[in-house]
Amino acid sequence: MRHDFSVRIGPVGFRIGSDWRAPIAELESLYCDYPKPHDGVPDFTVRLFARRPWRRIIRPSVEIGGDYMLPEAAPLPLRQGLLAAEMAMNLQMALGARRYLLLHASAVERDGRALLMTGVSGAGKSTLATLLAAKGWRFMGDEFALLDPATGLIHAFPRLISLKNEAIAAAELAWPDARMGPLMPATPKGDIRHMVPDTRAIAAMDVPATPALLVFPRYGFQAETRSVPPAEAFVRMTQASTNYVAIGEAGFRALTGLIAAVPSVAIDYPDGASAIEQVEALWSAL
Amino acid sequence: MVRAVSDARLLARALADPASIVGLDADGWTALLTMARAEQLIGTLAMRLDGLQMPDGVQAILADARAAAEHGRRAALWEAEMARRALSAVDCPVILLKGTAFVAAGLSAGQGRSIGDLDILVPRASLDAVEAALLAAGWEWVKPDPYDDVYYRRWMHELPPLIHRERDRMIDVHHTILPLTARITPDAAALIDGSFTLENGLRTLSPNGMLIHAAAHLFADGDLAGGLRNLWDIRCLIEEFGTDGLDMEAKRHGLSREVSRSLRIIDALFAEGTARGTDRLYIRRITARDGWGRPTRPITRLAFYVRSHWLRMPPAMLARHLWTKWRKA
Amino acid sequence: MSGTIFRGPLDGGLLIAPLDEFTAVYHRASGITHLLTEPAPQILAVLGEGASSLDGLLERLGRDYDLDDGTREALAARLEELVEAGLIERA
Amino acid sequence: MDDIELNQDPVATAETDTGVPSRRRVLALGAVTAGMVVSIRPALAQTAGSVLNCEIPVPDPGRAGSYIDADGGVVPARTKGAFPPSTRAFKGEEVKRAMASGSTLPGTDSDRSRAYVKYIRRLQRGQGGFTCFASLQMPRG
Repeated sequence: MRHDFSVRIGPVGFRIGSDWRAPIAELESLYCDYPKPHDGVPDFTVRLFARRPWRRIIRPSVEIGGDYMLPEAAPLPLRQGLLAAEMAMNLQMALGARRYLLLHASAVERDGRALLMTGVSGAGKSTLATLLAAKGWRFMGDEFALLDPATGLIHAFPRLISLKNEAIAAAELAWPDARMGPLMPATPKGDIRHMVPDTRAIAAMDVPATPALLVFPRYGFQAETRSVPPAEAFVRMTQASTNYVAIGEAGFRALTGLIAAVPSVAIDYPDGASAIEQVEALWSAL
Repeated sequence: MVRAVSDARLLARALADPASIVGLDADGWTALLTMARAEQLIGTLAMRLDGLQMPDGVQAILADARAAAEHGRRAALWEAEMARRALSAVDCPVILLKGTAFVAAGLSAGQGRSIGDLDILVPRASLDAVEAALLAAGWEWVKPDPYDDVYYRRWMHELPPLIHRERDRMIDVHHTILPLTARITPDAAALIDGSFTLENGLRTLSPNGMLIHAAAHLFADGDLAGGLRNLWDIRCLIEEFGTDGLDMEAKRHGLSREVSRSLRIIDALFAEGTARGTDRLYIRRITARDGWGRPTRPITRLAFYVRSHWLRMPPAMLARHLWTKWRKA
Repeated sequence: MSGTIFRGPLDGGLLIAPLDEFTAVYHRASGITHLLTEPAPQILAVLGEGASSLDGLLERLGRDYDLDDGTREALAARLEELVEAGLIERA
Repeated sequence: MDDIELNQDPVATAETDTGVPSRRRVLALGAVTAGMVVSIRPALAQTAGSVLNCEIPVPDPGRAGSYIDADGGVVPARTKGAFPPSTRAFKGEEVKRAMASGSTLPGTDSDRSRAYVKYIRRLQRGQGGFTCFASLQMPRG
């Protein structure tokens, strides 16, 4: 394609091709500290393209394509090209990943052990991960955690952190020196701004961690902690994984293994500070 | 160094002659893998290249593709098994078609093959009973639309698609291998008579029957989308069973032209043959894919798309069909 | 109906992970994971010893358990559920 | 990960906790209310929100031009009492709002919106808009 860029995030290599320069320039700048795909061969290809040639120029509209596609993906305006690229990369992971059990969870690490946080969008898993990282945890990812069925270890996938609405200001406060992408107001998901994970997160992205705690956070409620029964945790994780069914027996072994090995806890929290307190308390009780 | 190839001939060559990948650089590998995914041949490619020297990154991608194909094989066989159970009370032969048949019979064409819906062939006289049994066992109509339904029942060679409400898998129930509107009318009864029984009581077409079906589907029906995969199927069938009696059987179904075209194009794509005349156009269409996985040659594609409608329907009917669709849109 | 023989998956055909009152079962032939509650795991366990008719199954379950509401109709309904899920079949 | 409680032999599972038949206990055959088998289905639901900006046409392109009746069924064009198709596809977010709060879909009144939402709820895999609809189905938080 006319413009392209390759990058490796954790164990996964991507190649992004684009009909326009702008999204590629943004990716190059934000991912400048990341390595290239193993052996120069990406795991996934992503395409950002114009449906009709004139759409490159007149009201340019970015269609999303690649190795794996969903028929109903709607195009985005060119000024949201970076968002389109990130969505398309996530889509490849969600539909194409096979080597790891893909958990829709954020992850942070301390002393070689990983804390996984999962929940529906808005539960705060992304915000909590960035807040914990600001307190000294190693950031492993805010969207996907990769569980290796062969080892039971969690691999990091520290892609750009996608901050939404109020989370933008909160993250800027916690990470005043962080590098930020352009502010994209009024996207289909609200205001969005991408933040580059800290240097340590990128430098250590090839170091896996042993899962130690699985948390289901929920924002906007009085602080409360309750243990989640194994069957509920199991089912929720099958629904929080896009490839659980696709990887078959390996997925079953990996997930039942995870549920048996680590405590599952639901926490309701009214604000970030309480959540961190609750998480730290759970962690020290392990 | 391998010469840069800008279309899916790169993929065809890698399938036919796995050693041709020696010397591919990173960009060559990337293009090959991307094309293979776009043509739904990545699992097949992974099986063909298993054990060869290649970069670790490529090795890992192909190992994933093999695992995915194995999972797909299992799911396809299970869907066939569930159909078998649902239809066990209907007294008629149930013949697996396409990918599911290849894996159920353990054929080389099934190795690594991606398999979508379950396709079965049953005698036309049993169609109502089969439909009732499937509906009773949890399958539901995908498109409860009156026009489509009438259209299907009147003109198509299959029931409107059904989907299983628990397993989310589709089944296509055919009673012959080409639409009733097509100018060619294969002898479905003969295909059924010649079918082979598998251990579990399900059946597959005879090797020649499978080959003829693949050729009919490719050259007398669709717009050649997925053509490379179809041709690879045929190539595997020939390698495994030869072509004894093929001419005569193709003639009986009125598909001699399609079958011999398949053989010539396979020879050109996967061996040393040289394509001539209109065969070259077909090859242009079948290999219209670039290293980014994008479809190329839009004019050629459009021509074959129009042709596919032309083949399916007599002109007056095509006009009526397009008119109805247009009014609704 | 009363003469129907029910057959479970082949030996090694299931991976079983007890969770709590639920049991996760991976069915190898289909690649499908099922979450089961009582009495499904017990029925599968008995059928794992060999195919059986409804009455035979009732008797074998009665050997290991007190069947508080062990009517044939109830067991027939449970078997129907397992048949629909593809975990057992009518032989 | 082979040390987890995996038991490949179904025979040994009758007594799940100990692996040994112990005390005789009660087995309820009839007390099941909701069904004793739940099959895990592929999920795109939770994640699709972050991977997809999607649209749902009403009805899907395969049935373009058809009307939607009050129950969300697809009926022939100009059926009495049914609603004409939507002139534009709805954004995932719009549908989510309408389903969550009962607000109307843009450009519709409440009856029509209700019919459209019912149609969307009845979407199945293989129909246009299904994946988008599935992505809006949030599991219980």
